[in-house]
Amino acid sequence: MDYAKAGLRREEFEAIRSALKREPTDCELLVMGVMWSEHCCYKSSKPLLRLFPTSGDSVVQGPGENAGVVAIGDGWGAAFKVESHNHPSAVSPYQGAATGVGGIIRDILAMGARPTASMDGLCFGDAQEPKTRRLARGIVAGIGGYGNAVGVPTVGGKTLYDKAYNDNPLVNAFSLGIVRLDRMASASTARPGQKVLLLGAATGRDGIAGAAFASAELGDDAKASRPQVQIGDPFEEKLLIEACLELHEAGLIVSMQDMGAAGITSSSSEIAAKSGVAIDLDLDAVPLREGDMEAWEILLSESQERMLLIVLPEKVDAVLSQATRWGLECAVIGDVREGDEWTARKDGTIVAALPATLIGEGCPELAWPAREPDDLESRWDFGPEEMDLPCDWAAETKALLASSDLTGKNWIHESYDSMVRLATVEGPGGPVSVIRVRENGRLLSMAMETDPRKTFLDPYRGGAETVARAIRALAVSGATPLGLTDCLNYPSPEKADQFWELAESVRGMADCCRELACPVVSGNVSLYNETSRHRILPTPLVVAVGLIDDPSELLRWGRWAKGDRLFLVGTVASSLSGSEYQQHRLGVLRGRPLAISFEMEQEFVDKARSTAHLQLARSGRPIAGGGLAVALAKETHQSGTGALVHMAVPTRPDVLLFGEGGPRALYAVPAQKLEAFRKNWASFPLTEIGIVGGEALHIRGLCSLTLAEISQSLGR
Amino acid sequence: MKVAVIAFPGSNCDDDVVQAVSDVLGCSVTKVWHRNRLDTEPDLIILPGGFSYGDYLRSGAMAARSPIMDDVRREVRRGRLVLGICNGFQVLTESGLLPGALLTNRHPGFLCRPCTVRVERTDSPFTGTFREGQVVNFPIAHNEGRYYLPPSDLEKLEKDGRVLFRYCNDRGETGDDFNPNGALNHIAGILSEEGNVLGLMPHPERSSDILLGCDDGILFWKSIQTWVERR
Amino acid sequence: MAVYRAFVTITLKKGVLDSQGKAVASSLHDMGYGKLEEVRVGRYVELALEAASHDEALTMTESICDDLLVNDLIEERRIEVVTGP
Amino acid sequence: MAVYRAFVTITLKKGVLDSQGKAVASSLHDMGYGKLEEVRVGRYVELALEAASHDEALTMTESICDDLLVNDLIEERRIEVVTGP
Ligand SMILES: Nc1ncnc2c1ncn2[C@@H]1O[C@H](COP(=O)(O)OP(=O)(O)O)[C@@H](O)[C@H]1O
Ligand SMILES: [Mg+2]
Repeated sequence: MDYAKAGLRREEFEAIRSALKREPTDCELLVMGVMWSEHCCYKSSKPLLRLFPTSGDSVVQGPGENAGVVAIGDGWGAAFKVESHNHPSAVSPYQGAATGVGGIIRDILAMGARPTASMDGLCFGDAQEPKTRRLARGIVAGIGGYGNAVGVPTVGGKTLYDKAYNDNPLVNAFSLGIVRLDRMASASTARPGQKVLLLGAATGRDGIAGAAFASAELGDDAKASRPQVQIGDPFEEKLLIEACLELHEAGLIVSMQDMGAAGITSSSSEIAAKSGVAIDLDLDAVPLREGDMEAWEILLSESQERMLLIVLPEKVDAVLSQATRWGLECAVIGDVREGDEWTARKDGTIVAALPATLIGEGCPELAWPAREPDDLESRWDFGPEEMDLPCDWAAETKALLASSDLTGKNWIHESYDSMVRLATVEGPGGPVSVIRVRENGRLLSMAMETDPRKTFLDPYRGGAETVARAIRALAVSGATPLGLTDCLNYPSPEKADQFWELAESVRGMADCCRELACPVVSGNVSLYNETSRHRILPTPLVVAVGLIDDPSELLRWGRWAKGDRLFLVGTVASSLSGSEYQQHRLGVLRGRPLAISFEMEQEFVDKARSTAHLQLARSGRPIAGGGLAVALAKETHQSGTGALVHMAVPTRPDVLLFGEGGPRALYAVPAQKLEAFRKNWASFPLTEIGIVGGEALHIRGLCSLTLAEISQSLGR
Repeated sequence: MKVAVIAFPGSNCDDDVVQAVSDVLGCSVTKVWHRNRLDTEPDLIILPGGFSYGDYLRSGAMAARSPIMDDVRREVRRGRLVLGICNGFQVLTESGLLPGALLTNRHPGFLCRPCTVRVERTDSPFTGTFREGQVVNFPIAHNEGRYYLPPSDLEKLEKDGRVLFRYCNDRGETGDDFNPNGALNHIAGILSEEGNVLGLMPHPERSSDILLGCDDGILFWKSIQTWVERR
Repeated sequence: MAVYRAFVTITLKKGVLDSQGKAVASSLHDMGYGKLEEVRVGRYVELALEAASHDEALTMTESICDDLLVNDLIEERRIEVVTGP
Repeated sequence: MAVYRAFVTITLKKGVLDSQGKAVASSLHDMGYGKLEEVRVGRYVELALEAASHDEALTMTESICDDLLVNDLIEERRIEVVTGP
């Protein structure tokens, strides 16, 4: 077989040949082709991922396992990760999104954690396109269809629309689970003499070589990618979750591994490599859905709802009988031996024999050339004076509120079960999602953010701003950041300017993570999100997870009460570059986003946290998309009361109302806390901007919006 | 008081119900796997929400045919209380323990949100501590919640006063705008003829802890406890 | 004993509002299918079963429908049985 | 213009996991139907549409399937068209 047919480059093929000191078999070539695809081995992004800080006081498990783990107190940990399912969702929206949810849940499960909360990050094409509506409906239905049935609440997410995603919608699935730190599962605990078991669904032909497929640009005729779609069965997954947790709790398994991309091959070779052992697989023992499958098909099948277990020989019977109790198939499919080889046998003959470390870690890294885009300076060429001031501020604000990125997401999150498991303290629709950890009485605050427009305009600043946004949101809610997971969604890295954007934005993210002490503990990379017509904007998405020790230290939002004073903390003059307002009003993407000041960010984080902990405010909301105006409108709407806003306008009113960027928040402070609140924020930019009360949001000199008008614009 | 929660494969509110009931009432709540039999003598049996058997074919259909439902029938005949929440309600109609059927929502698609319902009577085992006409918030989360019964049977159900909860707005008014799924007569929960079986689409267990937003469900659990202890 | 194949089509009874059918119809209208008058959505089940005769296969299918596949209160069925796997 | 009725049966392609069928089969087995060999669950859609001819009705149904009803990646369809409402 030709190595190129297996998806390998010449130098990769040579690397395999020289490691083996012989010609690889066809089966081995196919296996290596998938395992050395971008999706599985990160060959283009590995050098960049090294920029991320990955350790910190709370980090128990950094990148390298199925999910990262941070300590959350009293011997408990939170395992979390975000993963992309972009390409499958583009081809088959329902199934692609559903299996994305299923896959990330199994990653959490593989850490021995009970999956407790999910979130989804969605980027759709132009909202006016019928194709976008169809894709969006299918994707949302798939996420709900799977997540609801497995009983893991979807507690929040992020959705944005931009024509850049017309051909490549993005589906990033995040999940978090709770684990006792002394009971964490790991891929590095297998020892010679133990057995390899396969638990869950029978293996079929679905999704074969899906990983390779996720690493290539989508062909213009997506239907041609037919056989690579995976089908999910949330019912089976629910049983699998319960069975695995029970087996793990009972001490019946040594190690477990989810089967995602490249199925049996990746899960077993990963365990072999990480544990420093050899694994022999007997493919004849694998329960099949179709009898006539070839060895490589069995090895690479991405049939869903399967887990690989490593079990002590004397515990095998107990595991098999537990599996039967749950109605799940389970079979012994191999042995753990001394050595470092990974072998697969079928019909008595060896079809593949490769060094385990070669499979997972041997792929030569690719160093794509990076070059600053020629048009970078012209991207920055924008001044607010290019925009006329609106003559009707009320109409302008209402139109912005009604724009698809900011509102109208109820149809999405109401189709998700956000409350199952009785842990959801703050569900979808707020700046952060908050769950209660019943095991130790604390709260976890989670913020998902992405800002592709600013990242496109200035990748470094945009990357940093994305991370900062998530951390600011945590801080305003009262949480201390513990760690962060990221999904890097980009077009092809093989074009120098696109690789530069990737590299610069990762640098911005990494710097921000380091400066604000929020280490990266897990993540995922999805490249080649482009077709001949469109390429996506550089879209790094992050979820930051923070801890609130006591529920009384949570500061909520949308809780204004009459007489509260309103404060804007942070600068009054942020920027319209890459803002929702600019997009909405001019439909252009130009200008240079604000530079980030890490000292100021850190000061903001500290002061926001003490505001929450000392209960100095009644309501607090970070200012993000849509700027101050949108923050005011959302607070008005949720609080069910208006306000009189009167402030000096030292800059253009549109910059004041709609500008974005930098550490900023809107607080409502009750009279008896005014002094303490001011003292807390001394030395930080602080502006008193109004007082709560009345039936309208009245911004003196500019506009007045009734509660009804606001609700209507927000589409609820 | 002894409570048993039956878990079918695919149930996913079983742990929630166990947690809410034991937190609120401090009583012993046991989870019973569907393959085991119901041999203790619980005062209350709960069929929890979720997606039993994946909700494949028709929601609740396969769970309704599992052997443990014979035990549930036996306990119903003996006058024990049985509560089916959401998917549990669907199991009860499918098994014939309650009349009617729960059809795909008027606007097809899963719907999860806070929801106000009106307590129609307070002389049932499940509602003794409410005020008549009281409006409570029990969240909903379902795709098949549209209660249906042929017209003549529906009339009889109403005449017998077996509608216990009705969807309404926060002032207690009923109307199509406040009916999330198109249920006939805005029905959210009904009683069996003997009054000891309740099927309820909304989730009182999701409304049993103020930290999670609402605790109207506490009154519901207390009603049951009071009734059981009085007997 | 021979193998038979039974095809069961299950639809909502007339008089029971078919919300899925209505939703599909309205989607199709939005997509420009103006000449569509009605859509009804149902279920289709295919069974392979062993029986001594065509009649036995039919009886068995009827009873499977009664016992599980069909809810008589709201649904009606149509059964077709053919010989062969 | 006349009214036609189209009956569409949609099933999963061979080789695609039929989780519904699996669950139904195992329930039926538990209920004592031992002679059941296979169950496959699909969807059934009935359309009433206006068309100039039988052929046009068929073409329209095909295109409705392509556009909305059927996911070609995993499903296959069978269409039957008859005259009359
Ligand atoms: N963008 C990223 N940032 C940090 N860690 C990453 C990133 N992408 C991947 N990783 C880490 O690399 C490892 C392999 O990732 P992946 O192949 O997605 O894992 P899995 O096979 O468990 O799905 C994981 O530990 C993951 O957390
Ligand atoms: Mg994994």
